[in-house]
Amino acid sequence: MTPLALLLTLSSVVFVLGLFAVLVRRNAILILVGIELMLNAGNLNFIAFWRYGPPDPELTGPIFVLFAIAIAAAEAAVGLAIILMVFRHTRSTDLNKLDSLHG
Amino acid sequence: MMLAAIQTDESLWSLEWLPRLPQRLVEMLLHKLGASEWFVDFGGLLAAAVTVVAVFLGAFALLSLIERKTLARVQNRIGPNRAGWFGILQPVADGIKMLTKEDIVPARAEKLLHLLAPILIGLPAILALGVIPYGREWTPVSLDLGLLFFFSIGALTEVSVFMAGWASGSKFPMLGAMRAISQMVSYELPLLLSALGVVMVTGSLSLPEIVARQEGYHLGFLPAWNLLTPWGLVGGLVFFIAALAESNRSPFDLPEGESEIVAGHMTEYSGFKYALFFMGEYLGLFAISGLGITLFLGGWQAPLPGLEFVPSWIWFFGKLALVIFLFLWIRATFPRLRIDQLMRFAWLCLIPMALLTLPAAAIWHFTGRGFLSWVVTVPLLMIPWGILTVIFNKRLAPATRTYRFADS
Amino acid sequence: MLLLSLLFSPLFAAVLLGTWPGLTARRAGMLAFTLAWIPLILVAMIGFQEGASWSLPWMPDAGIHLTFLADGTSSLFLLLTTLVTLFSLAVSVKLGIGDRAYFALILAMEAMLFGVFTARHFIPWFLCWELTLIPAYLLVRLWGGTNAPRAALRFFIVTLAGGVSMLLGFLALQLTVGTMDFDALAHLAADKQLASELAQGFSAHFDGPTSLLIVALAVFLGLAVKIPIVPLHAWLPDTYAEAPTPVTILLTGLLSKMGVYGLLRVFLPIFPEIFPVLAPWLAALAVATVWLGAIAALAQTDLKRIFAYSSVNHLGYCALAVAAIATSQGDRVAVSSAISGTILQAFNHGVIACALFFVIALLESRSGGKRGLHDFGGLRAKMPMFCGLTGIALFASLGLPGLSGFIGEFLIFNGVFGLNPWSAALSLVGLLLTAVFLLRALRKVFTGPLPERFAQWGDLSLGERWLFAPLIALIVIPGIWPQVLLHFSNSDTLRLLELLRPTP
Amino acid sequence: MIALFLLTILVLLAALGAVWNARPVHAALLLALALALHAVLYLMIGAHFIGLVQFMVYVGAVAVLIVFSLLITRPRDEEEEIARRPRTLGVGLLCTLPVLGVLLHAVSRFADTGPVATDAPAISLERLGTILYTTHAPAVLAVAVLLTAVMIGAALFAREPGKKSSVSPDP
Amino acid sequence: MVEALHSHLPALLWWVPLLPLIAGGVIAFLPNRWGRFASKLALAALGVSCLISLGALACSLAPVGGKPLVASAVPWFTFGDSSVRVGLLLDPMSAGMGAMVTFVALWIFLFSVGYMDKEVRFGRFFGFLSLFCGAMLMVVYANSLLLLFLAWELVGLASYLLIGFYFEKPAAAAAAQKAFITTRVGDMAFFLGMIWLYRQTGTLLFFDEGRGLLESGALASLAGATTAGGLTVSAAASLLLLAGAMGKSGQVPLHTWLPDAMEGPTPVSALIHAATMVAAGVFLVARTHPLFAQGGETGIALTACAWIGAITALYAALSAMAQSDIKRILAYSTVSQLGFMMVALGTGGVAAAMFHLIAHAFFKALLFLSAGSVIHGCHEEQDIRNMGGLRHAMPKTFLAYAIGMMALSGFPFVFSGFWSKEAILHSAGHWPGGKGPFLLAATAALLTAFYMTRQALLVFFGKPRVPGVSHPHESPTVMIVPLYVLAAGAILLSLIGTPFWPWFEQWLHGETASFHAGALGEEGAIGLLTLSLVLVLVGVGASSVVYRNVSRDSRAPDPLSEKLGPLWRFLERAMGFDALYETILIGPLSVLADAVDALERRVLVPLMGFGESCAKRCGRITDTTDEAGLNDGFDGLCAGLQRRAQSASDTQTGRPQAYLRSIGLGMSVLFVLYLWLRA
Repeated sequence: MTPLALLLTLSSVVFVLGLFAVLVRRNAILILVGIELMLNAGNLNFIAFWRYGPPDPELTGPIFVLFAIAIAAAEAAVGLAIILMVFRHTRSTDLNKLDSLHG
Repeated sequence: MMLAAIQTDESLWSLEWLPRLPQRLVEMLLHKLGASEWFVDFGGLLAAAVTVVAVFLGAFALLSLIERKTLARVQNRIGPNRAGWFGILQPVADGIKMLTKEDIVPARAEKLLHLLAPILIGLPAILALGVIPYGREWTPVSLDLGLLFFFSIGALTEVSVFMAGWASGSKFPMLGAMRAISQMVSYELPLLLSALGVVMVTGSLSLPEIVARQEGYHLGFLPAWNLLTPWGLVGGLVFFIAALAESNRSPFDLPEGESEIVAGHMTEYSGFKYALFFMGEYLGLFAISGLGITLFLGGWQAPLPGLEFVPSWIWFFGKLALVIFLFLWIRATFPRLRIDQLMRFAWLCLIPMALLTLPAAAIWHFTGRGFLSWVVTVPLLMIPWGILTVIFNKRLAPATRTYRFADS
Repeated sequence: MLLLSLLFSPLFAAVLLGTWPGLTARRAGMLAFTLAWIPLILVAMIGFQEGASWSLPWMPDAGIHLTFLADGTSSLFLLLTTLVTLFSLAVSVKLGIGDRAYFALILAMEAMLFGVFTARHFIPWFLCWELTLIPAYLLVRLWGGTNAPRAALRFFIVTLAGGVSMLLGFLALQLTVGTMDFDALAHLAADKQLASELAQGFSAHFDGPTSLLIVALAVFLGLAVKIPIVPLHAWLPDTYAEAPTPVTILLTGLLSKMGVYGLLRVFLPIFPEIFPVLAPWLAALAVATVWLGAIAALAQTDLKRIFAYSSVNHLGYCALAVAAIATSQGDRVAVSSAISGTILQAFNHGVIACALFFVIALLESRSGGKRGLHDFGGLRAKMPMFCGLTGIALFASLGLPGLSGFIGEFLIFNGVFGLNPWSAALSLVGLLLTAVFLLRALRKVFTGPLPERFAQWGDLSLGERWLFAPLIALIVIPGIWPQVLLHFSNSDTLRLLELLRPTP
Repeated sequence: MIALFLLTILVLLAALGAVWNARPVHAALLLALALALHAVLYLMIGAHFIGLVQFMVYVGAVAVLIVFSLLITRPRDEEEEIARRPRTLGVGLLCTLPVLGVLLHAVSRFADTGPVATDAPAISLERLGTILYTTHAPAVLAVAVLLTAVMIGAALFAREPGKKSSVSPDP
Repeated sequence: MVEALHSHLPALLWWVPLLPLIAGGVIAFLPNRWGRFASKLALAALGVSCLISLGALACSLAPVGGKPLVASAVPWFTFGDSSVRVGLLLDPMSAGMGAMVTFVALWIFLFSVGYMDKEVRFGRFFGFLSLFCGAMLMVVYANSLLLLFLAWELVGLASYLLIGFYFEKPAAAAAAQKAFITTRVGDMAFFLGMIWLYRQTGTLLFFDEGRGLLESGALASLAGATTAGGLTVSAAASLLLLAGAMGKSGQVPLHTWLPDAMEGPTPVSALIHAATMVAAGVFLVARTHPLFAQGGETGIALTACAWIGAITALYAALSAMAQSDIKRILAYSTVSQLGFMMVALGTGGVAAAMFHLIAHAFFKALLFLSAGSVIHGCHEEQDIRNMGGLRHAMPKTFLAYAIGMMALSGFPFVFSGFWSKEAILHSAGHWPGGKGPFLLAATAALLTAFYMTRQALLVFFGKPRVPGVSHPHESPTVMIVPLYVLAAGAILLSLIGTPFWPWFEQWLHGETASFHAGALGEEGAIGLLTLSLVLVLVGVGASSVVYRNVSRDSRAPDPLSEKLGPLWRFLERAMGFDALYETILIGPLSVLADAVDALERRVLVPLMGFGESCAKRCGRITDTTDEAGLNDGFDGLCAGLQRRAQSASDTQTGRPQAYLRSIGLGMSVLFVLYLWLRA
């Protein structure tokens, strides 16, 4: 069980947990939690491969992670702003209530 | 290997090594005991940590007394003088009072979080203290990402404040926590930006490196501290004000403003946990002012050329005392700011000035740090600062208060 | 080309009326009135041009062409149509009845009537015949009195039933003889081939004469309903009474003339062989119509129903004359006098009926809708001019010599006498009864003490006089100088004589 | 290697807690813990800078933001109870397990090929800075623009419609 | 001057009838304010036509020998290829008649100017009068039966308008209508006769260079043809024409309208119901006498004429005795005199009839006008029982009335009435068809004298019975002058009609006037003269005996009524003819009318409604089948489809998580597939 395999399994499990959270949770904010987890799982992969994968002088992995972190932060901010606006409008963050776009 | 390091230091007399003494002793001891290499390092680090905590706990106790004494003196009254000679034992009395008080936990509070919150308040402050270079010889943990470490640890305080506010269950702590968090978040930005200027000039994130860069003297008597450069002055002021807000002190002590929301997020705490909160706050104060000193006041550098002989950490602690006194002084004189004035001041005045220091520092650096650079950077900073003050004098002047009585 | 424009000018006017944006009732009326002058001018041109024809291939392979021909008598009837429509429009505008749809319908009906009076082929004739029904039905129903819907519906169904039977008759002709063109049929009938061909067609069921009789009866039924002849006239009084007065003017003035025209120009030339058999029955029915019309009128108290029955009475004479034409043995004078008598009587009755119903319209408009015989009295004191003009119209309807009514009657009776003196005598008594109920009406309305509620009634206004003047002229002039009308009908009477070539 | 193993266990537990916990605030805090542990993992592996940045950004900002929004919307706990009903659980698992199967299959086929436990190449700051600002300069600028846009956008979204954030103390 | 006139005569003759007609037409349009002008216009028009007719009379005086002086024919209208021509005829009869009509009408116009001056519709009255005169002249001068019929009806119309002049009074309006209807009954017969003649002979002109109706050719053909009833056409046609005459001249069955016609103003009664219109019937028979005579002396036509005349004469005389209204007495006397004329025509004496007609015109007009001035004087009082002793109050009127009364009742020798009546009795006496008419005529003559004396006594002699009547005043001169002119006419006419110098008779027959000194010598002439003298004297004596003490007050019953009792009331109601007509004619007619109307409403309309109802029923049937079968089936189909579609669309719940789950599933399936395929 090489550390790389360990890390990769960890990241897959975390990713799946995040996906599970997104699919199951009713509260929009907790869905964001799921998303954050999935993103972190992604970053973990990068770092794992950078660390245990073929040596990479250009540090593309870490740089990519940096960018991912920045964008994740931006995404969280915008997501929450939207959720708050929706909350102000419908007084609830329960995702099932926001189903007006239906067939 | 560590003893060798001690012996290389030529002047035992310079007491440079004094702060490192416990660490070295423990290492020697473990070494003697034949502990494995890393265990020895571990032990040494542990010792260093213990020394730092001890030093600053003492300072904390002292500071609580001094603060009350100075506030009293400013307000032309004596202050605590009952406990011991000139009130010197007042901290001990407070401590005993805190310990003996019954520790009440509200029924609706989250038991676990309620306990965890005070601990997490103190933790980041102590970790932060571990990184600051106190003397030429001694920085408990010297990291090449020291500054980054300091700020990321600082981020933990907001989570802990939230925990404290939310865990106590009732509305007032929650409101207090929300105010504190919004204040800290909005003041963290200018804090980082002003520090960035220094990082850009010194080219490294490690704190001892920054202090080292501030060695030497201009024109014979002016120490090469960052504060004495145009951008440094502005950056320093911004850092100093942001530091005040970051540690919830004086003009910015809105969260636990006694007259409004009782004790902010600490209302539901009593006894030892309450003391922990105070300790966390003061240690935070020490940490942030220590950082300020290392960044702008040249850390342990002597102010004048002739004074190198004095052990470096004395200079550090002197400057620290000076800064703390400044804090106390401000606390005694400035009235409390309202939340919207506070937020507005941060976003519309500090952040722009902080952003300005970056180009100014760049220009200053690339124009050879000489007289020419002064001539260019000073107007670059002064003009916007003038404009902002003009705008703010109009804006910030509090509008005449119109009293609305209930029956109208 | 002239005839084409004549046929379509009212239709175009109706469409224009329908689509003209933002047209109030009154302005619609004025517009309709001005537009109605165009057909009058066209008819005058046709009249002087002596005959205009126009045909349109409708189903060339089936040999059906929509042929229209305006000759002497038809131009007379066209003139009558334009005048009566113009007059009816003027009265509607004067009384403020109807809106843009009302005027459009009247103009549409006028166009259809032109079609009926000029069609020389069964298809266009029948089309226009049925299409006049629709506007008439709508006009009576929508703008009529209280139980107008029921009366209009009955009018519609009865006339339609007649139309259907006529259609069947002509279809039988089409199947056996192969054509529905009036002139062609007339020529066939003239040289006696019609009966034989019909016999071949229906050889399976009936022999020659009976098949001809059946076909003739079918066609006659359609026309009889329109004239109307006694048993089929029950729809007339209700419809005329319920319809608004200007529409009644149209109905009496024009629609009833369609029946007479049909008999004269369609039925007679096509079925000369069978007609002698049919004529006595027709004569008997005609006399019955005359008598019933007169007597029933006596029992009425509503002015409109009185004049409705008088129309039945007058048209009974026409029917009588037509019956006379067929059977007067070889007497050219009697036949020609009967023919011209019918045409004249039809034309004159159209004009007189117009005047009479205009009188009722005026009485109605002044008394706010009342038209009972007992509602009025002693009006002559307040309205001498109105009384004088009504008197002229009534006496013309009475058949007073010197006015247009007499000439038609003189010619008709001259022709009828040949048929058999007794029917002439009886119908003369009918004439006497007409005189009785008309004078009764005149006396009840105009003489006697003046009730105070009419105290403030003024005589005819200028507008009403200008409306009455042309009518009175059309009543007096033909009375004094009948040649004005006969000039048109003579040429056609001669042609009909050749066709009939009364059996030697 | 053992520390690594321990840390993965901790991270899994924290993530599981964040996903499955019925009380939203606890979930958020557990998320913060999970992210912190991630940061520690990065530090252990040797990516100090990224670890610290991760710690500062996620724990300092995102976690606080999430907690803050939870504070504002104060969702009732029982909604999450419903979410944890077996039926939704079954559905959720049904959808995610195959994905997990696929990922693990991919990992298993690939993992054993790579080199084992080489020492950690140090990330020197200068190296990172030069790469960042030379080859990836446009990307950095783009992210800068993105972040400012997000900041302004979020401020606009969160602003009460119609009310200007006036300084005057009127209510 | 006569030759000059002679050449223009045919054209000029047209103006005689047309002028009054035109005047009438113009006046109709004039507003009432122009009353005075209208009367002057009417008078002028009539004056001119009177001059022309006198001129025509002068021309016709020269004997032409049976052939009409002028017989013009103008084409009127053509129907088919045959045309109808009308024209005017001038022969002694029409000339005489025309002159009389215009002369008498002129003076009556003058009289009515005074009589009607208070009337508000003064102009209108003269319009109708001139319309009447024009029509009457057309009848007199007509050469075509059709034109005559046309004028005949116009005369009827004019009488209708004039009788109904005071239209406020319902009685006047009813009388006008009754007059028109009854005359129209006669007119219908006339019309039928005309048509028959026209069909038989093909022409309507009287004299048309040999082809005319009254010329031998046509007459022969008429006499030749026989109708179904065995009658010759000429007899049948003449009977019909006689019926027309009876209607217009008020003979027995159709006479009821004449007494009621008194509702009109007095000048109207004078002109129309004394002199002219009623005479038109007699004139018609006289004009078409050759047609009547086709059947020989005792032909059916002439016998009928005689007998009807005699019966009417007697009946009217009897009724006149019991009347109390001054004008109704004169009306019945007119009817009886017309009866006399019919008797004359029937018994062959056209000349006697014409002479009596002209004479009667003069003295009857005189009587009516004097009665008018009496009424005028007594402020519209018409009942003779309320009058009395007026001879002192109105001497001039009394004198004129006395002349008229004596002429009418046939005082000997001086008055034309005596000679004309004697001539009639003479011709009746010599009538081969039997003595019946002669006897009836004689008694009628007797009664005439009786009731005229009665009237004179009651009106003029004795003391005024009703004291309260405001003192009667004499009429103005404009009314008195015409009276005297007519009186002079009544007297002078006797000159031309005596047997000694029968100028009139010869003139009529176109012979030259010659003096018959030996007229008295003819058989029975003397006996006849004495008989008529005796009749007159007996009548006058009896009447003066019965009404000797005239001074009793008006409420007392009439002396004669005491003697006759119920007979008197029977006579007073003119033998109940009105009640008779009411029961046998008008009653059943209205019953029949209601029956027919009921038939119509109850039977025919529902019958026609039958078609309508069955149309509605089958409409309802098709509607239900259509609704149930087609529509519901189709709707069901659509609803099913819609339900399925709805369920399909439900999957799109709008919840993002649901979508994500499906994506997840889809992705995993794809991966598995991909892997399975790669392996």
